[in-house]
Amino acid sequence: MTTISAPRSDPGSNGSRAHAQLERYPIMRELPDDGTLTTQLLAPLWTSHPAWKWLFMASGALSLWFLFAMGVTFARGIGAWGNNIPVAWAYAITDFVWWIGIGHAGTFISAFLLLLHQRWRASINRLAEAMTLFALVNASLFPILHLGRPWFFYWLVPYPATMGVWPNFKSSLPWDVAAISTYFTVSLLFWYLGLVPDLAAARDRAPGRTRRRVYGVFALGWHGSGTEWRHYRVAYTLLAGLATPLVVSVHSIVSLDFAIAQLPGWHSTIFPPYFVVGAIYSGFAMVLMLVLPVRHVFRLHNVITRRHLDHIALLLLVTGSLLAYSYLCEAFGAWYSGDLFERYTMLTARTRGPYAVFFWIMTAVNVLTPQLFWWTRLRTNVVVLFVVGVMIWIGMWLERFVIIVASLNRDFLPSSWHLYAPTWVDWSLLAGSIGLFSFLFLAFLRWVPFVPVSEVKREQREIAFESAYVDRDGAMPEVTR
Amino acid sequence: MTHPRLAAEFTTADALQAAVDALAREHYRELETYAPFDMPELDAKLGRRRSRLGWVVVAGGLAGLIIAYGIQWWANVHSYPLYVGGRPAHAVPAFVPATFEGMILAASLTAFFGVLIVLRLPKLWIPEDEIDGFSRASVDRFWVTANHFASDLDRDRAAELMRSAGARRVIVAED
Amino acid sequence: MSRRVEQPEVNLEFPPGAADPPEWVSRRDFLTLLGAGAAMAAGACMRRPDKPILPYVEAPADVVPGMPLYYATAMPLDGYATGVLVRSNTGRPTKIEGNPDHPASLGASGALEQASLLELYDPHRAEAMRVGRRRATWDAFAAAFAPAALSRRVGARGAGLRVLMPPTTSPLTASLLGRLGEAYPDARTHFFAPLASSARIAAARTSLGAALVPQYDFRAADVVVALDADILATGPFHLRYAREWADRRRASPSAQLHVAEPTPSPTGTLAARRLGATWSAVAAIATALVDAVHRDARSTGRVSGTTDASGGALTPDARAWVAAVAADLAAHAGHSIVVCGERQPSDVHVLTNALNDALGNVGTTVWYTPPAVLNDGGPDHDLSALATELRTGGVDTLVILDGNPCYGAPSDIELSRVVGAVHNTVYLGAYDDETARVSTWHLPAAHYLESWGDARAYDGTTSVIQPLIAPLHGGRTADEVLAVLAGQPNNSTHDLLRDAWNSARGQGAPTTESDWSEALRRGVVAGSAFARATPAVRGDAVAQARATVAARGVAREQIEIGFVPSHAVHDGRFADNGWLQELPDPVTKLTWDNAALMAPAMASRLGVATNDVVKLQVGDRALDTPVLVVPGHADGAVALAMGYGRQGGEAVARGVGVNANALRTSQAPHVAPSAAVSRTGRSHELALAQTHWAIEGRGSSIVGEDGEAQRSTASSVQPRKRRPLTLYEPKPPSRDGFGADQWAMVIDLDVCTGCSACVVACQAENNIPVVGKDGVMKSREMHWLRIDRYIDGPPDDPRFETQPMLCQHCEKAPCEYVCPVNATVHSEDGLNEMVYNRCVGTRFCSNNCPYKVRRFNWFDYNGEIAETERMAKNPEVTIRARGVMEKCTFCVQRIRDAQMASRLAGDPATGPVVTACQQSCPTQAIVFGSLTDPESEVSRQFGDPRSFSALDELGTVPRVRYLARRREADSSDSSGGRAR
Amino acid sequence: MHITCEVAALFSARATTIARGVIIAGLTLIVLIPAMAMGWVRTPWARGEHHTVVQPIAFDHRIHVTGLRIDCRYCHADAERTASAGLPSTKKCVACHSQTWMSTSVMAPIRRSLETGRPIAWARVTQLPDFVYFDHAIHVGRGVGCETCHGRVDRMATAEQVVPLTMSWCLDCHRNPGPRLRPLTEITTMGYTHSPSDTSGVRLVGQGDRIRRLTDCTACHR
Repeated sequence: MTTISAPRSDPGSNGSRAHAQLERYPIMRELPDDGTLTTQLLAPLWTSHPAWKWLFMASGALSLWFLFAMGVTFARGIGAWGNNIPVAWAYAITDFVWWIGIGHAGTFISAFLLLLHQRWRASINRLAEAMTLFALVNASLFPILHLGRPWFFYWLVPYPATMGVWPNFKSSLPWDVAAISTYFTVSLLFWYLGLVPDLAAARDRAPGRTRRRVYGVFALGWHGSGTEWRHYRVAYTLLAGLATPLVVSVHSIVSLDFAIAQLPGWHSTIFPPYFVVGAIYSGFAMVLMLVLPVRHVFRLHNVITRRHLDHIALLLLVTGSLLAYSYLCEAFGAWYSGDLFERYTMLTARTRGPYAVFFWIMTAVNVLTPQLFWWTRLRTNVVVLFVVGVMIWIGMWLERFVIIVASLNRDFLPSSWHLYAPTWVDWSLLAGSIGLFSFLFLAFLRWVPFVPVSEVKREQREIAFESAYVDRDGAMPEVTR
Repeated sequence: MTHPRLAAEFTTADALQAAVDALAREHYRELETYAPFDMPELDAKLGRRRSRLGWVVVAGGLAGLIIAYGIQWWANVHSYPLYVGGRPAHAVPAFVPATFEGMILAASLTAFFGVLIVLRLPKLWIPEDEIDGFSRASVDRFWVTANHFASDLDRDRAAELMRSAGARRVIVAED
Repeated sequence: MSRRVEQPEVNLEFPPGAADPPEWVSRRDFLTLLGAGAAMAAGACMRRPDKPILPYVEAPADVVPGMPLYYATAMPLDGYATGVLVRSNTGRPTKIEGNPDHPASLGASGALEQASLLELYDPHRAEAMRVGRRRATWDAFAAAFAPAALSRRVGARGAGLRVLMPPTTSPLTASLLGRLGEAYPDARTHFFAPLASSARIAAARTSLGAALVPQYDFRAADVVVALDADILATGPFHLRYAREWADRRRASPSAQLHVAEPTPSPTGTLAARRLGATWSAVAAIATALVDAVHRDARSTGRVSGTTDASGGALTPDARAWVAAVAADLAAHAGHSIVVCGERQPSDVHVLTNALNDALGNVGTTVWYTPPAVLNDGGPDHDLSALATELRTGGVDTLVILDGNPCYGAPSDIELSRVVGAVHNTVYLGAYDDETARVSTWHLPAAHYLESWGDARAYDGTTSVIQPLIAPLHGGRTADEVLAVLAGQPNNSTHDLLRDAWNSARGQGAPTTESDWSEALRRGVVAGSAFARATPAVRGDAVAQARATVAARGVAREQIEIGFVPSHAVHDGRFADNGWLQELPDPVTKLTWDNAALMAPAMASRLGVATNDVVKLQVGDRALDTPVLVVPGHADGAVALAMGYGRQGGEAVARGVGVNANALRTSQAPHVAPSAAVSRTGRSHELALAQTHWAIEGRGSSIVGEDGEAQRSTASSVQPRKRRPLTLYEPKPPSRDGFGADQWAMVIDLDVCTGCSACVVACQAENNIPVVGKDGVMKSREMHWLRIDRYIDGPPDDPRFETQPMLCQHCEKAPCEYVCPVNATVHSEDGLNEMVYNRCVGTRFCSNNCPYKVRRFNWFDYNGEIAETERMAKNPEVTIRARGVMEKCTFCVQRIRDAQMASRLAGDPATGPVVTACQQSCPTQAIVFGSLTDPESEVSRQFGDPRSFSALDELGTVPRVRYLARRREADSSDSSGGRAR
Repeated sequence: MHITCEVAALFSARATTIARGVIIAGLTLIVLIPAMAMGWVRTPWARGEHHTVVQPIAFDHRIHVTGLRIDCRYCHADAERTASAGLPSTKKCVACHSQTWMSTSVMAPIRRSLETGRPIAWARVTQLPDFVYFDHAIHVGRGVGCETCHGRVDRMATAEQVVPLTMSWCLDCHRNPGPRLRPLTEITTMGYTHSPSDTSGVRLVGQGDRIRRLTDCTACHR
C-alpha cells in the first residue's frame, strides 16, 4: 500500500507551514459508516435539486439551438460559416481541439492516477470520466460537421467500397478517426466498468421496484463476490494501463493534424507533447469548474476535501508551467530556425498581427494565472480556483484559435492573406456544444452515481487500516477522523 | 434448493475477514465471500489465484495491431497504390498511429468483454438473491456462503465458526 | 455529385431568365436547401435517374455529337473587329479563342472577348420586342418603319428622322447608311460611344493634313514611350501591340518601355522607367520631350537627347524622367515609338507625331492609315449637336442602334430627358437598359455570335461576322433595322451582306463563292488592310501645339479627374457580365465596384483611406465615390473607371459602383481639369481580390528577385535556388512508352502585363462559377488562375510585381498527402489531380497549399445559375457540386483528348496541348508542354537561367516555373528616372 | 437507518438469459448491418443489372443483329469517332423501314417523330455517373469489344445492362486490359472467345499503353 501524502514533487511544500498542514489534511473526513455513506452519496439519484430542472431545460434548449445551427450548415454548406481561403479551418476545428483537449483530464485522473496509486482520485474520477465522455461527444461531432460533404464522412473509414478506392493513411485525418473512435470506446468501457459496483449499490438502495430493476439491469447482476472482484480488479487495471498511453497518443495525433502540414505556426516538432500538456491543463481547469459546484451543491466536503482541490491546483501549476515552456520553445524554435516565414508568423504576426490581442490574452491567462498556485492558500480558496478554472478554460480555447486562424490567415504568399470573422452560425455551434455538454452532464448528475461509492468505502477502509497501523509507531498523523 | 446451504451475514469487513481466517484455518475453502468493495486480502486465505485475464488481453492487442497495419498496407500498398505527395506507397511511419490505436482498441474490447465472459455477466439472478436482506451485500453488509460440506456436522462446525467470528446471523438450509 | 450539360434539345424553350447575383444563395429558403442537400447526397449514389436520350430526327451534316467545332468570326468593340475562333459543342458556343490570322488578335484574345460568351447566355437579356408597354412583333415594326409609313411621320426627305449609333467600321452598315441617305436625304446619322475621342484625328488633320491614325510596329522598336497610353492592355489593337512588344523584348532584352501616366496601368507596371504624372503634366512632358529631342536635330541635323529638359512646369522627378527618356529615345532614333493616349487633347497628339517624325520613326516603326471608323472625327461624331436638335424638337423619330447612349452620354447633355421627349424612338439594344426605358420601341439586339455582319480591324482589315447559334431571343442586328428603314425589310442580314459585298466589287471584298467561304473560314478578308501613309509633320502645327500646351500649363493646386475605361466592364456594355464584374482589376485587384483611385500622398492630405467615401465635384456636378489608394498614382490626379452605377434592368449590373458619366461634360468628356474632392465621413467596403500588396521582403522567394532593384545587368538575372535536402526524392519523370509525357508550364514574368485575359479564359474553359461581391469580400473567389499583384517600395514610385498564380502541380505536392480520401493524387504524367467526386471537403489540402490556389465550393454555386447560363458550360469539364475543392488541372480535358487522339492515330507522341490560359495570352508569356521532349519550348525554358520555382525552399518541386523579370541596372540618378 | 427489504429477488433466473440474449443480439446487429449493406451494393439489383428498360419502341436487337446481321456501327455510328456511340436518327430508321413494317403500330412513334420533327425519346440503358468521362472511340479503337460492356446484345429482346458498371469493375480491366482486348476486326463480334493463343490484346497493350496510367484518376474523372 502507498502513502497518502501529497506527491513530494510539489514545489510549494518547501518551508510552507500552511502546506505542511495541508499535507496532514485528510482525503476524507468525518465519514459515517458504509450504510450512511452510501445513502449520502446516492441521495442525489432519488431527490432532484430544485435548480436542476431549470438548468436542465435551459441546456436542453441550447442543445436544440446547436441542432439548428448544424441544420443550417448541412443545408446551406460551409459557406454559412466565416471560413474562407486561406482560413479554411477556423471555429469548428478550434472547438474540436478544445473539446477533445478537455476530454483528456478524465482519463488522466482515472488512469494515470490509478496506476500511480494517487488515492485522492477516488472521489472525483467518475465526474472527470463523465466529463471526458461528453466532451468527446462534442469533439466527434465537429470534424464531421466540418466536412464539405458530411454525408460521405464514412469515406475516411477503410471499408471495401465498390469504388475500389481507400482512405489515404498518409494523412493525419484517418489517424484522427482511429484515435477519436478508440478513445471514445475505451473511455466508455472504462467508465462503465468502474460504474458497475455502484450501479449494484444503487439497485439495492433505489426506492421502488422499477428503479431497482432499471439499475439492476445496468448493474449486470453484480453481487460483489470475491471471484467477481478478483477478475474485475485485473480488468479495471488493464483498462487503466491501456488508457494511459492512449490518452497521450490521442492528443499527439490531434496535434499532427497541424504538425504534418508545412504551414508556419503548425509545422513544429514539439506539437505532440505541447498539445498533450495543453489538453490535460484545459481538462483540469474544467474539472475544477464542475467539481466545485457539485461539491458545494451536494455537500460533498467530506469526500472532496481541500486536499483534492490542492492537488488539482498543483497539477494546473505544473501543466501550466510546462505549457509556458512550450510557448517559449515554439517562439525560440522559429527564431533559431532563421526561416523567414517561420519567424514572421511566430514573432511578427502572432505578436503584432491582426489577432495579436487574442495571442496576448491567451499568453497572459495560460501562463500567468496558474502561477497563483504557488500560494497554498490560493490553492484551496474555492473562489480563486473557480475563477482561474474558467479563465484557463477560455484561455485554452483562444490558444487553439490563435494556432489555427492566426497561422492560416498569413501564410507564404502575402497575396493570399485575408482576415477571418465568425458568423452567427460559428458562434451558435460553439455555444450549442457547451449547451449539449451541460445537458448531458446534468443528466449524468441526476441519474448516475457520480461519486464512486464502493471505491470511497475501499479507500476509507485502507486509510483506517493504515492509520491504525502507523499510529503504533506514531510516524504519521491521524488521518481518518 | 433456492439458496446456499450455509450463508452468514457480517456487519464489518473485519468480521468477515476474521470469519474467513477461521474457516480457512480449518480448511474450509469452498467459500464465496460478498463485499461492497474489493477485499484482495481475502484471496490468499482462500487460495484464489491471480486472474489470467491479462494474457487474453495481450493476445487481443496483438491481433488488433496486426489487423490495423494489415488494413493500411492492403489499402495503400497492395490494393490501389497511388502517387501521393511524392511519398512512397509503403510509408511505415505514417502507418504507425492508426496501428497503435487499433492495438489499444482491440485490447480494451478484449479486457471488457473478457471480464464479462469470465464472470458470466450479466447474471441477474443468483440463489443468494433469495435470502432476505442479502442485497445489502452491495451496501454495507458482508456475506460468506458455502455449498459443499462433507457432512451436516461439517456444516454445523462451519456455522459455529461463523457465529464465533461475529456473524450477525447465520442461515442454514436444512435438508 | 455533379451535373453535366446535356445536349440541348432542338428549339429549346428558355425559362424567363431569373438568375440572381450569387450572394442570393445565402438568402435561400432553409428547408428547400435542406432538401437540395439531401437530394445531392442521394444523387451521388443513385443509379438510374434516367434522362432520356434524344437522337437527331435528321442528323445535320457536319455535327458529330461530342465533337466540338471551331468557327471563325469577329467581335466588334467600339466598332473595331477582333478576330476570334469560337468552339461550338453540338450547336452551343462554349469557348472563345483568338484567331491567329486576324491582325488584331494574332491568336490571342482579351478578357472582354473571352467573356462576351457569357453575355450571349445572359438570362437578363431583353427577350421580347415591345412598343410602349405592349409586346410587338418584328413585322409590326417593319410595317411601321417602312418608308411608306415612316415618311408620313418624318417627311419625304426624312427631315424628322435621326439615327444614333456607336461608331462603326462595318462596310455593310456604311452601305446601308448610304441607302438610307438616298431614301431620306435630310435624315442624319450620329455616332457616339462614351470612350471615343476625336483628338487623334484632329491632331492628324492639323499636323499631317489629313484624317489619319497612327499605326505601330513594336517588333522593330527598341525604345517605346507611352504617354498616358495603356498600349498593352486597352485599345483596339492592344493584343497585337502586346504580342509584338513581347516578341521584341524576348529577342533583345535591352528593348525598353518608358511610361508616364496618371494612374498605374498594366503597361506602366512593365515600364523600365515609370513616372506618375497628372494628365496636364503628361502634356507638359510631351513638350519637354520635343524640346529635348529637337534641339540638336535643328543644329546638327542629328537627333540627340539633351539632359537639361525645359519645361519649368515639371517636377524634378519628371524632369529627370524626361532627361533619361529623351537620351534613350535619341540613342535609338528610328527604332523607337512614342505613343499618346486617347484621353490626351489633340495638341499632345500633335507633339507625339512630331516626336516620331523627329526621331525618324515614321516609315520604320510608325506609319499612318485612314481611320477604319466611318467618318471618324467628323462632325456627326459630336453628340451635343444631336442633343440640341432634339431639344429644339425638329425630330420626330429617333432610331438608336445599340450603345445605350442614355447611360453613356455626358451628364450635361441630359440625353435620357431629351430622348424621352422625342415622340417616336426606337432602341435596338440587348438589355432593358437606361436607353430602352426612355424609348417607345425596344427591339432586342442580337449578340454578335447570333448575327451576320462585317467589321474592320484598326488597320482596316475586314472580317465577316458569322453566327454560331440562332438568336436565343429573336434578336435583330442594326443592319436589319437599317434595311427596314431603307426599304428592304425582308432581306436577312446574310443576303444584305452578300449584296453589299458584291456591290463593293473591286475594293478587295470577296465576290466569288470561294473568296466568300475562304473569308468565312479564315475570319479575315485577305489584303483588305489600308495602305500605309508617311506624311511629314507641319512645323507650324507643332509650334501651335506647344503654345497651347504651355498656355494650359500644369495643374498645381486643382485636382484632375480622369475617366478611364474599366478593364472589366469597358464603358458599361459588359456591366451585366458576372465574369467581368468579378475579374479583378489588373493593377488594383478591385472587383464589383469602381472607385476614386488616388495617390497615398493625396489621400493623407485629404485625410481619407481606402473604403472612405469622398465627394468628387466638377463644377456643380458631384458624385460620392469610395476611395482606393494606389501607390504610384500621380499626386493631384483622380482616376475613375467608367461603366458602373448602371440603373438599367440588368440584375447583375444594377447598383454596382458609381456612374462616372455624372461628372463628365461634353466639353471635358475624358479629363475634368479642375475638380474638388472632399470627405463625406461615410465609408463603403470595396471588394478587393487581394488585400495585401506589400511583398514583406519575400521577393526573392516569390518573384525571383530581391526587394531593392537587381544590381545585375538585364541579361544575367539568376534567381537563387534553395531547394532543401529531402528524404523522398521526387519520382524521376517516366519517359518510357506511348506518349509518356511530363507536363509542365513556364510563365515569363518579363512580359506578363497582368491583363487577366487568362483568368477569364480559364473561367470559361473550366466552368468556374461567380461568387458575387459578398463572396469576394469573404475571399471566396473561385478563379483557378489569379494574377498576384505586389506593390512595394516608395509609395510615389513603387515597384510593381505581377505574378500569375495557379496550381503549381508540385512533384511533391503538400496538398496530396494530407487528403484523407485520396481525392487529390499525382498522375503518371505529372499532374496534380483533383477528383471532385471523391472529395469530401476537409479543406486540409488548401491549408497545406503554400500557394493557396485551391478553391472551395462554399455554396452550391452551380445549382444557382439559369438554364441559359448552363448552356455556356464546357461539357468536357465536371460541374463541381457544393462542398468540394477544385483547382487548376492544367486543362486535363484537353490533355486527355490530345492523348486519345494521338493514340487512335497511332502517333507515338501526344499532339500539341494548348491550355486555355496559354491560348489566350497576348504576350505568349505562358508556355506549356512536356518535359520528356527535350526539344519542347517548355523544356528549353525550364533550363533558362532566369527560371525559378516560387517558394523553391519548401521543396515542393513545382511543375510550374517562372522566368524572373529582367530589371535594368539602377541608373545613377536618384528619383523619377529610377529603374523599376 | 431505514433499509428496504424486498419480499422476493429482483429478477428471476430467466432474466439472466434474456439479458444475455439481448446483449449478444445487439453486438451481432452492430456487425451484421454494415456487412449486409456492403453485401447489398454488390448485388445485381443494387447495380441496376438485368433491369428491363421500357422503350418507346419495342426494338428487338435480336432481329437486327442476329437476324439481319446489321453491324452495331451502322446505327451507333459515332462509336469509333467520339465519346458517345450515338443513336440512329429517325431518318436512319426510316431509310430501311420506309418499305417494311412502316404501317404497323410498332412504328407509330417513328411516324410521329417524322411528322412532328420531335426526336424519339429512348430510355437510357447503360448509364454512368456524370463525373465519369467515358470515351467510346478510345475503347473501341483499342480493342474493347462492344460485348465486353454491353453483353450479348444479339440475344436481347430488350436491351439491358448486364455488367456491374461499378468503378472496381472498370478498374479490373484498366489494371489488366491485355486478356480482355480483341483484334480490331472483332470489335463488334458477339460471343467472341479469347483463345489462349490470341496475343492481339497483349499486343495492343504492348504498343505502349502504360497500364499504370490507365488507373490515373484523370483517365476517367475531370
